[in-house]
Amino acid sequence: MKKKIFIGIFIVFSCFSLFSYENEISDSVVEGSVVLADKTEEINIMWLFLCTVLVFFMQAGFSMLELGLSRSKNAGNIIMKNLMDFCIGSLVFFFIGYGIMFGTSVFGLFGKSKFFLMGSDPSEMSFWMFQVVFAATASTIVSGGVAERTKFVGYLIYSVVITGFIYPVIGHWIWGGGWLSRLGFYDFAGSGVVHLVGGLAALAGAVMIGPRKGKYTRVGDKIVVKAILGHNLPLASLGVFILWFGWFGFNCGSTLDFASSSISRVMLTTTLAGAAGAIIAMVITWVVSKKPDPSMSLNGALAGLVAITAGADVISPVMAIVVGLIGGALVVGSVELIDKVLHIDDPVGAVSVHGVNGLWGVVAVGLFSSDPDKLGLFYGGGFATLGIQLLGVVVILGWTLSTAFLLFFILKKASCLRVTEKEEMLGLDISEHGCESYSGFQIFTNM
Amino acid sequence: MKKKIFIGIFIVFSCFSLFSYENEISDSVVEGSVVLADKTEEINIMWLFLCTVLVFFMQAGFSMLELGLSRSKNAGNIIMKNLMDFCIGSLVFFFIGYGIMFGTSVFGLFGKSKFFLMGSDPSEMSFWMFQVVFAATASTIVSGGVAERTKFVGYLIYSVVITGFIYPVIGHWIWGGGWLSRLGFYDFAGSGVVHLVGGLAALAGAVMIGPRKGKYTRVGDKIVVKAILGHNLPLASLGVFILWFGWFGFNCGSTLDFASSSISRVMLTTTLAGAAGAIIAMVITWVVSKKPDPSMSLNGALAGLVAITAGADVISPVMAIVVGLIGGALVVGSVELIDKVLHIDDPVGAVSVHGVNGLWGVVAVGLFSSDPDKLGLFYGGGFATLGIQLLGVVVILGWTLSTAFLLFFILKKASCLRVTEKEEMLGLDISEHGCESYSGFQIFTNM
Amino acid sequence: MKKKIFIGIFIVFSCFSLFSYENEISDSVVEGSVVLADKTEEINIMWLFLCTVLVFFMQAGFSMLELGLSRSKNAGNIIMKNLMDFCIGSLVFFFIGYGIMFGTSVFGLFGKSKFFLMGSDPSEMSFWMFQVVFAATASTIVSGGVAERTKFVGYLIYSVVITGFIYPVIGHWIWGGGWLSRLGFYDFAGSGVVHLVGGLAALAGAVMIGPRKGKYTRVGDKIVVKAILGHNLPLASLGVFILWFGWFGFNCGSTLDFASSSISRVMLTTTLAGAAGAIIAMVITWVVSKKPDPSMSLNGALAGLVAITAGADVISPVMAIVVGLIGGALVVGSVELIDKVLHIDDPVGAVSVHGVNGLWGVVAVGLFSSDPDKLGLFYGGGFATLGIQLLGVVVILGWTLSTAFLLFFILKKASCLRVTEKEEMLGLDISEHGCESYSGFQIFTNM
Amino acid sequence: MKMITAYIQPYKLNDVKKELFKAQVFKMSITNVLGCGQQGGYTEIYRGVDFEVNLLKKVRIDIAVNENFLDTAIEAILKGARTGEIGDGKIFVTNIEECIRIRSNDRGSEAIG
Amino acid sequence: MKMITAYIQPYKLNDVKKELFKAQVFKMSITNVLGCGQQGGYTEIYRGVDFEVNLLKKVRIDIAVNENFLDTAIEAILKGARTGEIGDGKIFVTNIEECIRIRSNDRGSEAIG
Amino acid sequence: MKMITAYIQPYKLNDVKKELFKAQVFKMSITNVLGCGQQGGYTEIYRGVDFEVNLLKKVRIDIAVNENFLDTAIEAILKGARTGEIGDGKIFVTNIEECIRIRSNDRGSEAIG
Ligand SMILES: Nc1ncnc2c1ncn2[C@@H]1O[C@H](COP(=O)(O)OP(=O)(O)O)[C@@H](O)[C@H]1O
Ligand SMILES: Nc1ncnc2c1ncn2[C@@H]1O[C@H](COP(=O)(O)OP(=O)(O)O)[C@@H](O)[C@H]1O
Ligand SMILES: Nc1ncnc2c1ncn2[C@@H]1O[C@H](COP(=O)(O)OP(=O)(O)O)[C@@H](O)[C@H]1O
Repeated sequence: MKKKIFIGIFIVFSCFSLFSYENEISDSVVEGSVVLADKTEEINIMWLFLCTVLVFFMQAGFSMLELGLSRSKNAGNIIMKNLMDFCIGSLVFFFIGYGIMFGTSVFGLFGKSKFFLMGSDPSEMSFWMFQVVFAATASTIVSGGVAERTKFVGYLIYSVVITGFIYPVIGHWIWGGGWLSRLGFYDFAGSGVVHLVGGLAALAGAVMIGPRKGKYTRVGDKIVVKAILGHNLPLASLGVFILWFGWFGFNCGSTLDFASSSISRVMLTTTLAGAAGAIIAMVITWVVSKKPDPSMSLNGALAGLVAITAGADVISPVMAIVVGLIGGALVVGSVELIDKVLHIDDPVGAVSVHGVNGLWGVVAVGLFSSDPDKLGLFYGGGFATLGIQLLGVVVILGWTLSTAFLLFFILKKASCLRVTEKEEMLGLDISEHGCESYSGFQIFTNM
Repeated sequence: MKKKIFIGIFIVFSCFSLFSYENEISDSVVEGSVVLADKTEEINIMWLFLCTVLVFFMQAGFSMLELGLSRSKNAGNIIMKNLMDFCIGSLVFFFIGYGIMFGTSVFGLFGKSKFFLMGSDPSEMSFWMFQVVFAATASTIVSGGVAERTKFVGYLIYSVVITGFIYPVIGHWIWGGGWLSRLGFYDFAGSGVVHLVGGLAALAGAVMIGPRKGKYTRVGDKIVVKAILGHNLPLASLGVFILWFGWFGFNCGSTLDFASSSISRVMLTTTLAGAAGAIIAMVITWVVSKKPDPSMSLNGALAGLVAITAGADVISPVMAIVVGLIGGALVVGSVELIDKVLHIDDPVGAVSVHGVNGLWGVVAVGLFSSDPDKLGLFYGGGFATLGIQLLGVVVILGWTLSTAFLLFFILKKASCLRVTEKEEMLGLDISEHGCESYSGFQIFTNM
Repeated sequence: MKKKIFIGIFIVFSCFSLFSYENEISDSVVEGSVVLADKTEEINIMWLFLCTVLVFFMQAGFSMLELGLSRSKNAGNIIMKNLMDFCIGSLVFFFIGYGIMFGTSVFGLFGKSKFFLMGSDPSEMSFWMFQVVFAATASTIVSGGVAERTKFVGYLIYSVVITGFIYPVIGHWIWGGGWLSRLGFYDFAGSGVVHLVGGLAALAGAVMIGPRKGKYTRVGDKIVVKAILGHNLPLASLGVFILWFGWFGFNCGSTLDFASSSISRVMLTTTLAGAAGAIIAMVITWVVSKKPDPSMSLNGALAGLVAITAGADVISPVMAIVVGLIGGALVVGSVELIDKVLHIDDPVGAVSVHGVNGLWGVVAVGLFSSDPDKLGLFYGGGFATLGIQLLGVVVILGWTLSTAFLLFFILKKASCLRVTEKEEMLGLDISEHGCESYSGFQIFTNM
Repeated sequence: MKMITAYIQPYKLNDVKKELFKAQVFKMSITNVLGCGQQGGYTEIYRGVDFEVNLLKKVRIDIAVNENFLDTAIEAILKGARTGEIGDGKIFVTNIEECIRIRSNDRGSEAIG
Repeated sequence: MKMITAYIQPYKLNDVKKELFKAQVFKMSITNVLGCGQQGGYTEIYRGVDFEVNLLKKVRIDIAVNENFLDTAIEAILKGARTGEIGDGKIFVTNIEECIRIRSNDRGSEAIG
Repeated sequence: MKMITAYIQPYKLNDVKKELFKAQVFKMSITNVLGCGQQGGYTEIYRGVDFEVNLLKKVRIDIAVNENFLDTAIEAILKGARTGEIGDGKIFVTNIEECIRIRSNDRGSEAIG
């Protein structure tokens, strides 16, 4: 019996040990995976860091593009606008913008916490960084549309308002857990939130400020449209390359997760859409005006990139080419429409590139999405996805146009919007900043 | 007996539970390591993402370099070529190039699957992205060699053929599992596959198109060589910095594996070789022409970078300096040879930088490799490694020169290759693209 | 009994198997965590790779900034200086600099091993890469301060000495385990080690070389200060964007560890300080000279970035704004002081941006650090941290000024320092390098 | 034959050209120059230091005309260039002794137009 | 002493210089100008909008010569610059009343060369 | 009324302007030109190939003056521009037949200053 008892105890003990061991094992496994989880967060911060710096660099891209497509006498002003909308924008976004966009939601309308990034952990801080460069992108898009005639102080005020209010509110609705996102509206990396908002604000600005002197002249009862050439195509092209480079961060980073299986796909669709946009813009200008136009081809590339941004992770590579092709065609058409028919003076094509194609990008999700959760029209999803995407477009249009027009209207009333004719002729560099951008160079300025 | 049976059952049970538990454990461990493996793949995609965007940015570098070293009247054309060879190239590589290069091999000669990236998983997509920027690099190298006189349409056709056929086939042989790689030919990051191919195609192009008007003039029975100065050295230097920046992605990314122990070494050898190349080019021009020449020093840096590319992971840091020094010397010598003796007009030195040094880089592996599997001549490997490297050079020369000459010959016959003398004098910006690149600037163009 | 024995054996066996299994399990777990640890190192190399390439790219930023803020006739010389200080610097740092800085310490004064990176593993190589781009940064800062009048050969000698001796020694004291670091001196990413050293060397250089011809002219007994305008503001602004882009690598990479919890915070403080610096510089010039000055605002951004660099990980975001604001104000004030009162000619403001703000950044740690280990004055740390920081400043001042003045003094005696008046008037491009940087452009050079 | 050399404000060039075309004067050569005149220049501040810009951008127009076109051309320039403000510029008239069309070797007044 | 002022096609400058050197004329001053002439310009399209380029790049050469060199110099210019196509340019000759070499204060016809 | 056209070394412009101001000559027009003269140019090497720079940067100053100012202005230019080295430049004087101030339509010698 003793033996039996012994055996019994032994067995029980061994089972216990087995049991306790099981705990130990699973503990250590848990520990193992805890270690893993830890690294995951750090790696993710690294991922966001990488994408953030790429998107940050887009500021340089926008700056070079706008510089290149406008006249030399305003180059210093363009530099200041592009530098300052980031600098001011990032402080404003730190103080209030981020809180409105990502704070605890009040009825899905706006956020009400996280101002000054109070109580943020590293992950949140890296998320803020990623968001602030997006906000700055939305803001800087406008710069090109109102270039060469806007009072500097007016531009600064504008940039406070867009990064502190206009952008964060719509951003909250779509990305911050607000009502639109709850309805299922999908905007992966910001064709709508960033580009359409920026493009519409540029439209409002361009309309309220009016065209540059000499752009449209009435001859008899016909309005003659004059081309005002950009002064530095090499810089403009550099800008586009920088933007494309940054766009990889913009789109791929929007997964917010280095472990997302979409990253490769997003790179691929982004590349193909941009390429297709540039090619088609070149082809159209080639056919229409007999010569392939560099500045329009550059815009075409950007158009393709903007267009794929909303659906970069849910549109197939081949369809991304289609989206890009349409985007490139849209930019050529709408630049002509806006300039020759509507007589709105948009020096760099910001409205066409970001506005028109931002809109197209949002709609394209509704047409081409192959994601089972939100199938597009052409993938058998009927009008469900498309409908909500269109609703989103309407909402963005309504919100942005109303607030932006109001803003620019007030600025106009306050005489903060436009420089005098004389200052415009002299160039904003001298009149607004007392500087010369190309000291020594002999530059012929007869406009 | 009941007890015994009970005990027996208990033991069996406990053993079973032990067993099943073992399975569970090992499962969870396997699971654990599955999770681990998963992350590895994701991290690797991130690594390729990082290197891909760096290499992508090299497009801007090539563009700025070529712009800077050519005349202002052709700047817009250069922009278009550099934009379009990437855009068209990436579509072509998506449609067919990648399939030929990395599809299932047919007798080690070319691939026959993966067209349109059919059935690719995320890893393959990110691999495609990394490959497409390489293909675009090979393609864009030619642009500089044929600058300032090539018809735009001819250049576009060329870029379709190189990214769709010439490059993928040789790429298949060396990197796609084709016959050359099976023989043991080694080209780590593409001194041969990318640079030598690009440089040779540039040579074929430059020869077939002929020199720019005014470059070589016959005076009596002597040919007088005239220097045609580049118009924007600052942009050229920016281009070189961008290229070097991207080169880190080019070379380090070629490990294809973030966990490769070679990455640090590759960074180191890349840096040292580039530095050595620039220094020696400066020294030589200083000694020979009494003044250190900036544009040649810039080329020297690139020469060093090209030269180390094939063996960046198998050549020791000190030997990397030697390889860079020889590369820098080669570029100075071959620029003079090609220009003054052979009278081939290569505006940016593409043949010397990429061709001559691509060749040198491939050979350098055979001389300096300290990798036990392929010891170089100076490391006791005898002629084994060197022989196969030389064979590779011959193969690349044969393939690329024959296909590229044929291509440019056909283009010439089809009158798609060269603009008219008048167009050339007027500048390609106006004649081919109807644009002005530096509107307003007073530029003196007497050539 | 047989059964009992059998059972006993069975139990023992099962226990053994359990035991052995335990070992197996824990082995595989250990293995698992070994795999994990491995990956950590690889990921860290990837992290350093990322930050290294960003910092490398700052070379382009410095180059563009200096180019933009000086005259066109010296552009080629500036390109050469910026290219060569990296190329020569990296070889020198490979040969001796790194060894002095990070080799085995001799009494905490200098290192004495690791020359030629003897016996380095991948981690060390990646660390070297990260360090060499820092060394190159310190070196290149001087270029701007002595621009437009320095003999090229003198500059080359200077750059050998700073990367091979001046920088590594002070670097050893602070970052290489030398005596200052042992006292607790803190300089996170190099406001002191890199920027203050560079700025002070620039000061020594500018003083020893003397002002550019025409900068200060004596009229009666008054010295009239003339502004010499930079020739390319767009490139200068591009330079600043590139620098800022690289600065993220500079500061965040200084954690040296991707898993550091500081990375996000460092990004945040870096951004806010830079933004604040730019804004305040703009505001001050706006108030003082009635117009917001672009070149000064660009300097302001850099000033903010330099100022936060020493304490980016220990200063709170809100205090980072304060540090940036003071930095921006300091740069405006000190540029005027140095130019108008001290009559030291520093074409790009290198002394103010890097010297003055480097100093301020080091001191700011003593004031604003909220790190429990080194609380700043305003955080209840009393004078402990501040004191040691001030000591560090004194040491850096003493070391750098004495060695740099000596160096430039010797260069002057050896007639290697300054070009002749005629060469200066002609421009260094033609006189030193026999090149034209903007061939064809009509440039008006009357100074 | 006379050479009319006018220095005008750059931004008036288009207006002047328009007026000249109206007056049937189609040929001219244009140079950009820096002018120092009554307008006096202005002072700006670069990096905290004043710099005086006393060379202002001007455009120089050279028009060779036959005597009978001289007044019309001058009138056209005056009409196009005048704003009434300081800095409007000057017109100088000098004598041309010979004029040759390179293409055809035409000489004298028939070569001018 | 006469001043020869020639407006030529930019790409003909080298040829003209060569001819002038052959004719022993070594001194000249060159300016780049924008010309409006019979050539008429061309229309290009920038971002979908026509823009008329009616100011074409030309090069202006000023050569001061003594009377005895006048014809040789003009011949040389004609030889170097003529293509026979519209846009070849014009040559104008005016009188110079005084010429001074700054370096030596030489005056008159000996200062010219 | 006379037109003084001086070609000088670019870096002498400030000195010349200073001397002219001292001599009460405040109005002038400045063009940058490329000059070919006794100075001869220099040879540089670009990417291993010689290139001859025989067009040197010069500055052209045009000053319209009344006869009584002619000598003072010339003296001032000589004083400001002379270094005694080859390349100092030349001064040419031509006759002006008419001068008109665009702003006010003043004509003749009162319009000049
Ligand atoms: N005497 C002169 N000689 C040469 N150029 C002159 C002379 N007077 C005026 N100019 C040119 O005409 C321009 C306008 O002259 P300014 O005196 O400012 O005009 P206004 O007389 O209408 O005020 C000057 O900038 C200069 O280029
Ligand atoms: N009457 C003129 N006054 C001033 N410049 C002229 C005149 N006629 C011609 N030119 C200059 O000569 C250039 C060539 O003139 P153009 O009429 O095109 O040549 P062609 O007579 O050979 O066709 C013009 O672009 C212009 O610069
Ligand atoms: N005969 C001339 N015709 C036109 N320009 C001339 C003439 N002679 C000299 N110049 C101008 O004057 C500049 C200086 O002439 P140069 O002969 O070098 O001076 P110097 O006689 O003092 O040596 C030349 O570069 C050119 O621009």
